[in-house]
Amino acid sequence: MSSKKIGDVILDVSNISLSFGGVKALTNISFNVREHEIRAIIGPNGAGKSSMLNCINGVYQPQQGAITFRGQTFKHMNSRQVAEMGIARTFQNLALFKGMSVIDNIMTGRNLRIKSNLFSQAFRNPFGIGGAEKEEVKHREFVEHIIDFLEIQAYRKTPVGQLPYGLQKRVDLGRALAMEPQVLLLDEPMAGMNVEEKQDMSRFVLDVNDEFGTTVVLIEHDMGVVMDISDRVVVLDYGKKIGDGTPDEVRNNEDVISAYLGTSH
Amino acid sequence: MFYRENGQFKTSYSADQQIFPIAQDRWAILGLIAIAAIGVPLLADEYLFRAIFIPFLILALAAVGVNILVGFCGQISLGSGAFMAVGAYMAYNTFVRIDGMPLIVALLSGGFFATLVGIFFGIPSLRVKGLYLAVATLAAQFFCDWAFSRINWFTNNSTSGSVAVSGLEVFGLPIQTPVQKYLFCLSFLVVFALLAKNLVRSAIGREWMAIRDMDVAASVIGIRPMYAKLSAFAVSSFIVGVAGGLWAFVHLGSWEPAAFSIDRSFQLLFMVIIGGMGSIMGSLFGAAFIVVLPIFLNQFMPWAGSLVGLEISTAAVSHTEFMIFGALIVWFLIVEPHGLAKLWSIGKQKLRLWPFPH
Amino acid sequence: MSAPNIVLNVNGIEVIYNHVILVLKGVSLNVPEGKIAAILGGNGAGKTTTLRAISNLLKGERGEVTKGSIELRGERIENLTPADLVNRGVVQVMEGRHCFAHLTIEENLLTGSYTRKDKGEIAANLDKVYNYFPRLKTRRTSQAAYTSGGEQQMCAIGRAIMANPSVVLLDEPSMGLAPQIVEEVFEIVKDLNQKEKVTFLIAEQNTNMALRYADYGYIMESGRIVMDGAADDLRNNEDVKEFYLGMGGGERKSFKDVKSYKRRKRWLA
Amino acid sequence: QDKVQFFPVLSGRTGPVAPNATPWANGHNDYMKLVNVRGGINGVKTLVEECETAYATDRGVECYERLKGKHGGATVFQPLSTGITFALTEKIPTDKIPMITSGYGRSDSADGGIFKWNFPLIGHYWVAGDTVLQHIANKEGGWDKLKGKKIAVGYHDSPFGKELLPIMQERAAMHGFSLQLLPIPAPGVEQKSIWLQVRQQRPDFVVLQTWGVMTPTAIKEAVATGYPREKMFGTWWSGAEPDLKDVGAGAKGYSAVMMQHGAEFNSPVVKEILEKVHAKGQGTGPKEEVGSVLYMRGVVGAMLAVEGVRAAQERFGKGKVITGEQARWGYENLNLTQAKLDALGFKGVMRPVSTSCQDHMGSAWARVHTWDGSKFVWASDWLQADEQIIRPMVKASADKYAGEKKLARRAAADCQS
Amino acid sequence: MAFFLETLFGGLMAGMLYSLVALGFVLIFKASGVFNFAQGAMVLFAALAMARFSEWIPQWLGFESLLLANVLAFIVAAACMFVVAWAIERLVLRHLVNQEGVTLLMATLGITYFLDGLGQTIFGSEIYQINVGMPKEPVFLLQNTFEGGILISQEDIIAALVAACLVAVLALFFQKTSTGRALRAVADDHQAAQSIGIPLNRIWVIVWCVAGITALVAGIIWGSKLGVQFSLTTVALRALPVIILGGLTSVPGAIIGGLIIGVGEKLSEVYLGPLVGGGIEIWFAYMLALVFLLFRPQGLFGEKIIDRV
Ligand SMILES: Nc1ncnc2c1ncn2[C@@H]1O[C@H](COP(=O)(O)OP(=O)(O)OP(=O)(O)O)[C@@H](O)[C@H]1O
Ligand SMILES: Nc1ncnc2c1ncn2[C@@H]1O[C@H](COP(=O)(O)OP(=O)(O)OP(=O)(O)O)[C@@H](O)[C@H]1O
Ligand SMILES: [Mg+2]
Ligand SMILES: [Mg+2]
Repeated sequence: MSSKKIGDVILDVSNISLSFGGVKALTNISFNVREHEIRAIIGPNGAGKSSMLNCINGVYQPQQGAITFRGQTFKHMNSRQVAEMGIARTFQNLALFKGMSVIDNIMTGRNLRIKSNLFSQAFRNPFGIGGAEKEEVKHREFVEHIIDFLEIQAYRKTPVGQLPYGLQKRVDLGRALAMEPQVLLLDEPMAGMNVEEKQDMSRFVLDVNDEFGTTVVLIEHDMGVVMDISDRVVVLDYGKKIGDGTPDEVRNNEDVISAYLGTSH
Repeated sequence: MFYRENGQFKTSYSADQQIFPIAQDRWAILGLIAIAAIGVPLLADEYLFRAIFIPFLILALAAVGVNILVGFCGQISLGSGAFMAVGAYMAYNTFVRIDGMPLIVALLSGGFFATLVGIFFGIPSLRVKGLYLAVATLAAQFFCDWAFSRINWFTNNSTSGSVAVSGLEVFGLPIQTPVQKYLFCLSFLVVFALLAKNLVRSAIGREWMAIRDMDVAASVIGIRPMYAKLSAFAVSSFIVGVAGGLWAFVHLGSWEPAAFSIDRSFQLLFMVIIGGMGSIMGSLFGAAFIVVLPIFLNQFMPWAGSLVGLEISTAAVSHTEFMIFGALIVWFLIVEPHGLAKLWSIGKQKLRLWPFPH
Repeated sequence: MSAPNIVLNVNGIEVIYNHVILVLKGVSLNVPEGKIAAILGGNGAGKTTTLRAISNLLKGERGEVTKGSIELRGERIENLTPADLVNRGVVQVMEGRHCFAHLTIEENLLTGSYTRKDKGEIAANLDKVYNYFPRLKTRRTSQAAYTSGGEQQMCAIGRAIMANPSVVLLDEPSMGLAPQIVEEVFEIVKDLNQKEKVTFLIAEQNTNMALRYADYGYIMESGRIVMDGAADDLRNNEDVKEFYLGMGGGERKSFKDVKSYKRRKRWLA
Repeated sequence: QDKVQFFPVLSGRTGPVAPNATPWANGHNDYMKLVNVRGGINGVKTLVEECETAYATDRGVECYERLKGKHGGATVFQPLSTGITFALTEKIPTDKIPMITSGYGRSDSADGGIFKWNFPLIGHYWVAGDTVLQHIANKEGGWDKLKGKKIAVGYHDSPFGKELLPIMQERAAMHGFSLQLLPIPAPGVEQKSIWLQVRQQRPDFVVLQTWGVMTPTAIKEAVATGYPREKMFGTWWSGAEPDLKDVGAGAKGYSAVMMQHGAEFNSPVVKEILEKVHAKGQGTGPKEEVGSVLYMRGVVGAMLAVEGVRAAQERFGKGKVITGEQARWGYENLNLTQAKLDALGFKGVMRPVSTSCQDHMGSAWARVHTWDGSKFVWASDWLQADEQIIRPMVKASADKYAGEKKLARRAAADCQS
Repeated sequence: MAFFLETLFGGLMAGMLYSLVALGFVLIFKASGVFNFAQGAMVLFAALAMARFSEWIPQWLGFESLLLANVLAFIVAAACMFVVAWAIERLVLRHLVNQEGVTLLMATLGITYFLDGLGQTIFGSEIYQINVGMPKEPVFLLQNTFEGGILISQEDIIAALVAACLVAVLALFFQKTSTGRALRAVADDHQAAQSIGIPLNRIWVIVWCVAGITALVAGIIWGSKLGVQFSLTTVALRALPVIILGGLTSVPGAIIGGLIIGVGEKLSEVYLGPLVGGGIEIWFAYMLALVFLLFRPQGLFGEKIIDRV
């Protein structure tokens, strides 16, 4: 274990503030993420965790602050740029493409890498003229690896809307993985799962992190999971950062205990 | 018992990605095309061709186009009639203004101009969504209605505003008789349906569906809403425009803007919804339903009436036709809100389970 | 111990979605008056479907009960509308929150009391909910769609309480809630159960919590009940421990160390 | 088995023009019944079958296809819609079925040299336009009095409406009055801005070429904006009872030019229909409608259709069922003298009609009637459209059409066939 | 200047009439999330019922009084609209709980066909008259200021007043009652509303009824202006830009939207129309609405369209 090398800072968030009308979702938040680590964000409901991911992702534009990714600093980015740079994410409230099958959902994650244009796609054919078919097969192979990895082979062609919640979460993860991201943002990937499934999911996250060296930012409410698998933890409360450090440090932080963990942990 | 994919193993992804992965389906569809291309011309009479088959083929083509926009990309449009009109009038202008213009090129150029107009009227979709967009697309409808009846250039300065074409031919073959027209339209439909199917099962199709299902998530994985929406408008209005050209050139021969009125837009939307949003096959089902049903009712009722010794007046037939048509639409929606295509696939699924359900 | 009255009696129901997808394959369970029963089980086991079948919300999902019967205090309820059920005191908190996006939190809560008339009681009830969930009070004027996931979950539960129910069907109440809130929610459940004699049927993934608070548990897998028993018994069952509590061999395993292989579940043999 | 001659009817009993198109179909069918009571066309019974178009072109085309081959083949089509006429004009030459468009359709189709199968018998829009202007000029005391005047034309924004414009423009150029063109989008239930413009520009006269609900709405808006009804003139599609009944006294003074006949409650043919058809319980519509303006137009349409067949029988065999192609010859060689018309019961209703290979109209007479608050009264003598003006216009337009379609003028020999 | 005022006024009045139709759309959308394309058909149906019953009832009962005839006809027509609402709930909506917006929209199109057919079958398809004693002749204002004065149609003024009253009542209903709140809840989420005991069935009958009455009022006013005939359904198309401009969910929006559209289209037709050949008002209204939408995609007063991840 623990043989993995944590690298330099890959993502640096500095002094981010975000508010909606009167609601201050984030005030002056700074933290960083190092290459290859699993970074957890925890905090009570409404603390601003999801909003934080949305800022990194370009879904929300923070009023203040900057985000540095691999040395490039952005005031705010648009989602497309973020995706192109290699940041992928999953969503807290499932945001799958409900009408599409599992394969298609995951294939959308490959879209950025597909080069053939509209015409060659229209004229795609089994005879290999134009190259669209070949490209499609190439990406399909990649996606099949993900499907194998996530153990959802049996549901390949099921419309995702019909899958039970837990499997949908996996597909969501699969879609993000299909982007071959450098940084993976996970928003409560294990909500609504039982222990067994959480174990599976943890394993996926760890494997991704180990095998592909993907940096993971994870929001999760299950302290067991967070404490077990993350390397460092940021704690937010009412939009403010109240703790940052290794799981052990955080666990013993007075502020964190009173605001979030409660005495039972 | 016989309708199974059992024993059909796919050895490559390419095989798995075929349009019809099940062998029985492939044969069925080939058989269907063969019947359509060879059998029907031998059997059907002129009335069937002119009043049913040709309109069906053309409107099915248009419905395929509308389905790309509405069904696949989720942008409800009530402007399809307008794009048909653009296709028709621009094909007409290309055809009559340039000497020796081949018919197919004229039709495609109609499609091209429809694409431009489609993209233009698609721009609001970047801001406006859902029903607001639907109503906003009516702007295209009314604007085009107006432009083609007010601006004389489009009608080659015809005093009445009605235009006509004649002497259609392709590669030296005349498109005159019903059978010729039918085959001409059939080939358009087959080719375009295939191209459309290819698009929707490729990357661009996934982009459209992603935008339809969850646009924020789509943009997070790097899909540009602008490109996806406008390309859907472009492809859709191209196909719709070509269908408009066919409708005008092949079916009507002479037309005025009213041929592409708002009713046409609604009709196309009906086809897509009844047929099944997000299904190319569904567009054909929908078109068949909407084209054939009223005509059937219209002829069936007097006949049924005469069986029981009732003479039903034309007006009563017509009103009853409205009522039954409306009731059937509602009934189908209740039975299967996702359209005939879904009903079809459930049927197939049941067949696959048959005779041992569950 | 005298046998308590059975409020809910589900008897061998089968549910089919979309005419073809058979999801529940003969599920029977019953919930005694004034108790807390839990349905446990993995993803897709059919917990939500069971609850929907009871509260008659299947229709909107194009599902239907094709076999079996459901009784509320001896009365067959398959053909009642959800509104009738609410009038009889049965309220469901749906999975995935389902707050009214355009209404404010307070309006959301107030719609919960639609079936009630007395203004004073409603106001008192509202206070009670705000007491349970102080966080909601601070967000009372924001539109539900703009609140965080956890806040929405609280809102959904609070909304159900506003109907002053006698039976509550809770679908995954702990999902997305911070640990101490989860605890609070279950405390609220216990509180309502003990003080106001509200009966609960809870579908939960958080087995640990559920078995701690429930009196009785049903374990579901692939549309069938595979095991049931008093909560304490279940908690000590080896399989339950391993698969649902994550405590193979008595020790809680670290999520980091889970093996990639899995033991077959005994009841699937 | 009786011998039957099949007359298809494209009716418009539903939709936006139902109030106006229904009496037409009723009149047409009643007259056909009367012909049968009278013993048919030299013994050949007439048969009608309706198909509902709701005034929509595509449905019209479908109906045409449906009916053209039925009952031994259609004799002649009368689509009662300019849109459908345009569409069918492209189809009838191949199918060899003639089409009568009395008072509507393509004005240039009066030129039989190009339009072999079209018959705008007894009038088209240019005749209507010309006669209505004549009437205005007469009232003012001569064409020279129109100089400098302004005439607004409110027209149905479709080929139907626009077909009127060439004659108006021609006359405007000749006599130095100006035109204010006011297109009204169908169906025309909202016309406020049109009438605001009328009020602003204060034209001396308003001419309406409207159809269906558009007409009563126009008159009501005129009432609401205070435009004098005495200065409003309709063409023959814009001046029948359904248009004015609902406005009642408000429309008093409104006039419309009539294609020969108007409301003819006292004409012999109407009495005969009432007696031989309606009294037997065979009437198609309500009794009160028999003799009203649009009903009469249906009667006249049916009469022309039948008389063409009779003429064709003279050549191809008396008492025989005539094909469409043969009927065409009949319509091209109609010679309905006053005596013949009177004998058919059209005394005082119509003037003689005589067609030829070149002239597919055969008669260009019109009269003007005025609404007195509850019914129409004649307000002018017989007017005849000025052939000097119209004929060249027809020819020029027909030639343009022929040019576009690469058609040749019919040879003299073709006229004999 | 006088003419400008006249046009402006004409536009305001026309706009008010559009609002009346738009109101029906808004009600149903606000309360059930259904975009009710059948509103136009309902206007026609209601107007036909009103026109025919006011003619038939005196015949059946043998009296002359116009007032009494109108009152009775109004009651009977309102009852008809209630039956229609009830039937729509029973036969259509009840079976489409929790379906997507497009499906419901399509269903209302089906209803449109049905009502059009039914109305004409029962009541006939000629032009019928509604005579509720609306004054037809215009009045002239400010005759001393402007030559010829400013022409105003009395009929329009009365119509505008009626519309304004109706809106005020409905706005109060939505904002102040708990039923109003329940209606909005249903629009957001059918299933959730059901789960907390809001009886969808009753709610739907209520809104469709109210929309039916609104249609009846609109039908009477339009009908007495234009006569009652099939084409009345097309006034619905004139009202569509009004609702998207005002916002699909806003009762006051229907009014403001109506006024803007009314004025916009009349001014454009009168001042711009002649330059380009006329007949531009319909598309101009739509374009106007579209331009507004580009700045506020939810319409002027509509609820913000929420999408969050
Ligand atoms: N509307 C639907 N249409 C078709 N299939 C459905 C539908 N809803 C649920 N299912 C299927 O029914 C099965 C049971 O689903 P259900 O939601 O009841 O499971 P669950 O136990 O609640 O799971 P979870 O813990 O993930 O919520 C699943 O396999 C799911 O795919
Ligand atoms: N688009 C928005 N408009 C208005 N308020 C918002 C918006 N997005 C988030 N908020 C508010 O910002 C605060 C933080 O929300 P966020 O979703 O980030 O919380 P969270 O930490 O993810 O909570 P949870 O664990 O419950 O998911 C909440 O109070 C929420 O109501
Ligand atoms: Mg969150
Ligand atoms: Mg569930």
